[in-house]
Amino acid sequence: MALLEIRHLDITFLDKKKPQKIVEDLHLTIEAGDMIGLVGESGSGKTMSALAVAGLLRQKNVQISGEILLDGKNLLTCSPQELRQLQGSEISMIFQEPMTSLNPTRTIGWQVEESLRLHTNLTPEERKARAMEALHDVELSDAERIYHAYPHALSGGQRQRVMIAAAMICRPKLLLADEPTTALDVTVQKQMIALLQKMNQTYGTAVLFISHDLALVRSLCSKMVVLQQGRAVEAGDAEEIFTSPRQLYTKELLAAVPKFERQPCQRLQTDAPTVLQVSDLCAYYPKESKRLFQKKEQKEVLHNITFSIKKGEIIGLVGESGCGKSTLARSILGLHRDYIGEIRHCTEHPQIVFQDAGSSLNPAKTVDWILQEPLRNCTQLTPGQRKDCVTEMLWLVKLDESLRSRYPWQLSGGQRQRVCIAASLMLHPEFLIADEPVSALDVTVQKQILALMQEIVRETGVSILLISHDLRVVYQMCDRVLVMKDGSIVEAGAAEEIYQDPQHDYTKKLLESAGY
Amino acid sequence: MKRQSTTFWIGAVLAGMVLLFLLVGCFWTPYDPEAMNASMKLAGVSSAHPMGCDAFGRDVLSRVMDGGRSTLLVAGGTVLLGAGLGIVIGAITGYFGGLADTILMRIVDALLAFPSVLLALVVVALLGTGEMNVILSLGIAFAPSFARVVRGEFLRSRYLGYVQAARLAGASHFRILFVHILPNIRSVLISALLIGFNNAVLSEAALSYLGIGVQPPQASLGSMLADAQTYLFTEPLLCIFPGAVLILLVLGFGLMGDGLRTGRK
Amino acid sequence: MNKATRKKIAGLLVITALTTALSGCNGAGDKTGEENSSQITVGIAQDLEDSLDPHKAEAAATREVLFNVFEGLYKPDCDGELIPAVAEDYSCSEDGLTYTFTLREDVKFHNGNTVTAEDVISSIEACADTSGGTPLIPAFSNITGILKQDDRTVVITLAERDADFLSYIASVKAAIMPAGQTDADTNPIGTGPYRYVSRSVQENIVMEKFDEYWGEAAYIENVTFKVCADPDSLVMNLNGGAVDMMAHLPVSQAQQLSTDFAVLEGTMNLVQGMYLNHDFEPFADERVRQALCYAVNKDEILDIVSDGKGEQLGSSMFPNFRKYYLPELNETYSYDPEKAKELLADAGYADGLSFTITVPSNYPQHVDTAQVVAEQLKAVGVTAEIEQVEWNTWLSSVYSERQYEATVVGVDASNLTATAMLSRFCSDADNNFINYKNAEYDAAYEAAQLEIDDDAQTLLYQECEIILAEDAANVYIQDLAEMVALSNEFTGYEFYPLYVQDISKIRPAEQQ
Amino acid sequence: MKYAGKKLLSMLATLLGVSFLVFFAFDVIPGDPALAQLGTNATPERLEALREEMGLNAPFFQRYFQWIAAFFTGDFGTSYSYHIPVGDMILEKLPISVFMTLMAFVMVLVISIPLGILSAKHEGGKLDTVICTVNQVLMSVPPFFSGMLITLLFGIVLRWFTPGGFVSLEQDAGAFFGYLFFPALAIALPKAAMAVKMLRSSLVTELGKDYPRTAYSRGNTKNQVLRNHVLKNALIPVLTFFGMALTDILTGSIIVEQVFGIPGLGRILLTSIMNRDYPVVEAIIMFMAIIVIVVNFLVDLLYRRLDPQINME
Repeated sequence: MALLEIRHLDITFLDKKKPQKIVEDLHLTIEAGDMIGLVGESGSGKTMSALAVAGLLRQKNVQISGEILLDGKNLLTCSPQELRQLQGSEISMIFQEPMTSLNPTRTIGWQVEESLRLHTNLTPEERKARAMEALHDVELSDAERIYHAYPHALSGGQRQRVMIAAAMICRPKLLLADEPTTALDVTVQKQMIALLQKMNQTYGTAVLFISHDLALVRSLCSKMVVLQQGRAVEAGDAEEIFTSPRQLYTKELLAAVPKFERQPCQRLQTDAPTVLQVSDLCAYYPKESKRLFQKKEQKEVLHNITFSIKKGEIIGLVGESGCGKSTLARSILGLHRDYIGEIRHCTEHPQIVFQDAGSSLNPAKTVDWILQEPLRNCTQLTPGQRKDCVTEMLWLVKLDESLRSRYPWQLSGGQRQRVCIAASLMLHPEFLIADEPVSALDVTVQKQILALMQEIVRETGVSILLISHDLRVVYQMCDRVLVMKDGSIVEAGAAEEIYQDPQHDYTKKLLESAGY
Repeated sequence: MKRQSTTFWIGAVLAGMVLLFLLVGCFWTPYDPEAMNASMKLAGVSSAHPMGCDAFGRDVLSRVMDGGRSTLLVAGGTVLLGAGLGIVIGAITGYFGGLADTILMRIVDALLAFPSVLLALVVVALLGTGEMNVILSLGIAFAPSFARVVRGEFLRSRYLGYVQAARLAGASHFRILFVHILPNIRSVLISALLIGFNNAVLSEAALSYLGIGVQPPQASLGSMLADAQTYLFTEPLLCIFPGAVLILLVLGFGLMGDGLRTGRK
Repeated sequence: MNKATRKKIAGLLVITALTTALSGCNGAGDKTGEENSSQITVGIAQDLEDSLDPHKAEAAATREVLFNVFEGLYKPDCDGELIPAVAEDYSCSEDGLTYTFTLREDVKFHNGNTVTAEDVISSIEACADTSGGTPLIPAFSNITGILKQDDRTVVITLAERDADFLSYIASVKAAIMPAGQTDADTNPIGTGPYRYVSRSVQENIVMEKFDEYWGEAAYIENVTFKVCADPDSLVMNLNGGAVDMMAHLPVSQAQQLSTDFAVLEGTMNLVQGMYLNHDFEPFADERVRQALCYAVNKDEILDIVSDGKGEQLGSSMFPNFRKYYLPELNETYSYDPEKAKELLADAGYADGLSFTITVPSNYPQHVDTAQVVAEQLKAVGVTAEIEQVEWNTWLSSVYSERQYEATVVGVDASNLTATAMLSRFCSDADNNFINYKNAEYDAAYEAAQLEIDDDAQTLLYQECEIILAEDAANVYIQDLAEMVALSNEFTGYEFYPLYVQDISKIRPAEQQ
Repeated sequence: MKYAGKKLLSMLATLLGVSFLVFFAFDVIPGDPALAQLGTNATPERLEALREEMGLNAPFFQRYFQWIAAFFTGDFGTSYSYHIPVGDMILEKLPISVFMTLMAFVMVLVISIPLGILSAKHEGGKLDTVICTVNQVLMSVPPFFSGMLITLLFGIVLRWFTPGGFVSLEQDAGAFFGYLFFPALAIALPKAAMAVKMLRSSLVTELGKDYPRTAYSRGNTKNQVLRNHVLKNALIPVLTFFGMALTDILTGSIIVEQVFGIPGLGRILLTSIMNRDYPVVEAIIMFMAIIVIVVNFLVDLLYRRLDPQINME
């Protein structure tokens, strides 16, 4: 008998007027010890399916039909008590965002032990021993400190390890992993995959691995299921699907995955004017001083950064979280003023496109208002002229005219990022910074946005400093690349050269983790 | 934004009805609200006087209509002034932080401990009595609590993406504070305004006790309630009518605020 | 309370139900039932925010309470007659300049000491001390010598004859206190029927019966004067049983009392009126003042403010001053709005007149009266705006600085002399807060002061009253009705023509 | 510790500021303690003599600095009207205000936390609707109105307590607390209603986050999630409100003291303002300012305790 068998699973959201079918007729079988990938874009129903299996969708407004059998027991019809006995002990789940998925006000130890507290009769001492063991298991050094720490004190990778330790502490038969690596740096991603494999092999835990990243699934899972709008469109051997997809959608999906490919390099005229020159930039953050009248100490977070951008150029800035990418961007934008060195550019209002388009748009204002705002502040245009400018810009970023009266929360993620790009271009800056502009987006949308950016560079001659952790995106887009580590640029040069022949160890490690 | 919850509409209907009632009172009341009639002293409810008469034989309906208007003016003015000051202080302290924050918040602390009665006496001593001066003194007294609420919201907002985006769009700090952030904290503000409104009605009545509120014979809901307290046993209706108008008004606004908040998740 | 009642309450108020469980700790219960009647709680509207030293205490409310603790050589009785107290007798010389007091034998202070001539002398001297300008009792500036003749005899000599001298001696202010006492502010020691026990600010003042009192002993052992500051919750306090007796109740509140209380009626012994500042230009004109008098309908005021209770007045004297009171003056200006309009037109105010009535907000009766007056004046084209001020502002801007146009207050007498009511209207009097200047009046008043013969003096004082009435010095309204609520468990309350509460006469009802 | 030092300094500054404002206020408003004492018996000479005796004729700043110097050496002066040392006077009334405030505050907590949780647990359900509606109504009823109703119901109709029958702590502790229960309730109701509303919305927000889902996935019941996971997080934003409620109750209890005839600090403050008895007013206000500051400080500390992220910054 299979460990988990999903038959005819239908999930319907009974929202307001129209019921919305999220998952339709899903079949899935997981044998003990299997690793299975569930692939699809956002809204494809992959997370919902996992939540249904974990028993987390028992809500009034959700209707679930079909069968989910764990060891022959139907999880959809069993009593809440029975279900709770399985949760955490037989089925565990880890989530995409390790930060928000951990309780910020409880210690790590408390959270790791929770399943033991709920499902076993161990004494506190025994629980702690088990928790320490679990923390060691997920290769966390300094487990004692982490045991007593709070989530915010840990890095993203550490948090996800903690999540895995907590999920595995009762040795469940099935682990549901919902995009566990998406929010992490590439090097950490790789470690996490290895860790899941280890868990699978050591404890025989079956893993249902949910991801939008086909390459990742391929490297981890033996089998995979591709979901499109709630329906399984293709299922079978992972390698086989990856190499010879049968369905059109799978093909599209595969095509959209950024690869280490690029158009033949459009050679820039070397005499193009420089639009941004950063020389010997050192930036500081204040350190909390201990005593009352003590002078504030400072911590140097950027060390002697020097680079320049020429007109019409896209430069990639690569580095892991915490390396100082954002501080660099903020210094250039004038949002962080505590620096020495020189930043020279002739743009009056340097602009940025943020990663999180949702929060960078004022929720209380319409698209039209948001786009007009820079013009209102920095130009003398009449309202009529401003409207025209907005119309023009909407056309440029390929947004429908009808969206201008919408509020940000009424837009999709891709549309929001287009609005952000439009807003940053309203004043026709000579360069703009794009801080992880596509990492929160689905691959197909990602592809569209990247294409749009390239088109905009061609049409307007704007220069872009593209900050990304995704080396493939940078490779596709950029003429030159800067590699940053711990506040310093460790390597800089033309994209081709760096990718073909990395000099610095760190660059090599990055490329290796990214599977180049 | 387009569709509000039913709570909002129930509130809107309630508040609207009371407001309409008070609006009519601005132009027409069944009797002169100050006209006394010894023979009608404490007269009960009748068709001629739907809400009866008070201890001076004055028509309560007319006084509720007239007093509701002055209460609305004073309490409304108080919360607007208090909220206005509070928003400015809270916005500056929350958004800029640093020394301005430290100094202004200490002043707010000081004002919180400073009795509003003394403040009102000072205002009256300097400027004399009258509705405007009641608004002024209560407005100042109410500012600190608004400032605290608003400060927290601005503190939270100052690191949000859209605020940074606004700065890069060339918006001045002033514009960021009041055009970009302010509309986003309205739900918090609305409930603070409502609570403030109710407190203002009370404080006005309390000041009337001391002779520094709305001056008689001008009615206000608060002073009518206070006067009616004497007759609680024999003429309970005297406090029911002004009380009901007050409660309905605040309840109406309260439901509207609630509906606004839940109408959009 | 049984379960059924609890359920009912829950139905009444949802939130109440949530708290019933918590209220189990409540043990206050019904207090009055178990108490013995040898204890009485007397409500006072205002705490004695004052020194408890009777010489220094200025507020009428303080003297009202201290009356039970202190006595002078003489003291007033409920008819306004002066009766011997610490002194058992006195004699006055022919020329009226030498008073010889014979002290009562064995009068004890509350601290157990016997009153000596030295105590009497130091007390009178303290009141007559001129080192701070005016003496504590201004009339005592007249004293030229206080001598101890023997252990039981004290002789006081005056510079000028003063027919009212004994009245001053009999006031609480001239109380006899132990010589050399330094803590009189907080530890009053007197000779009265009650002994001071303790006080708690804004809460109460406790007294107990003084067993060694020289005179008729009080009936009730323990007296608590309890501060009931909020006039609007007074009725609840009375009906709820926290207070057994309360004086100075407004009529409206007295009517709300349950049958557990007897409501005794009297008058407050003050002259309520709309006092006019004669320096305010329109009021310098006699016609304007008369017009105001004609325009005010006292019947209606009494009807509205106090259900017709109280005594209408026409001059600065109230009925309990039987000797001086002239009831006919009340008719000087009967309600006549037409005449008022005519007079106003004559005076040049045909198009109307407007002024502000400043009222102390802590006196609801005056505020109410002001409201009715303002409404009545509308009918004759006079616009009177009301401005309430708190008491100290009134004292400062109206009474001391005389910065006002009109004010509605009650003026009372600090002792049983005509002077107390009439001296303030002399042109140069310190307390002439209405800026009244009338040579005719000054002459009449001075003549009265100099007159030796009692009957002739009374006539002259009455002359003063007539001048005030006819000149329409102020718009005289009424002597307010005084309501005293007394629990049915007690009896024996007596009204005084002065502002005092004599608790020693009150006794439990069953001892009748 | 730097934090404490900073707090102490700003506290001193606040106290100086408040005391100066109060002094200044008394300089502006009409009347003075001498006139207040003499009343209608005041004559210019006597007034002058008394002013001299009270030291009121000294220049403003001299008086202020004398007072402040005395205050910080522990000498609060003597009440102008009562002739009692101010320290004794306040000390005697302190238990009343403190206990009433604490009782009201405890009631706010005891009522609001369970109801807030209950309401959030059944969000959108019938119980939630009932609680929210009652809440909205309670928030709309002015506190002195509810005070009147409570007096009427419990005092006159049910006779559970004697209106105006306040008993001091020394006399009878049981009766003292029994009496204070009702005014405390009148103060607590609207505040508790507000707290329920805030706590509910905070809980609902927290429930919508990711970590409760993690907790469910480990087999927690809804109650366990609410109690062990969400409550602590949801209390953090409500903490400021609780702190403000505490200081509000203390500084704003005058009206309820009036309705229930309680001789607390609020009433003394009011009458002392009316009597221009500024040593008393100053001392009470300084005391309240200290309480406000200390409560804010405690809220801050609690904040740091509850929210481990703050300690990092």
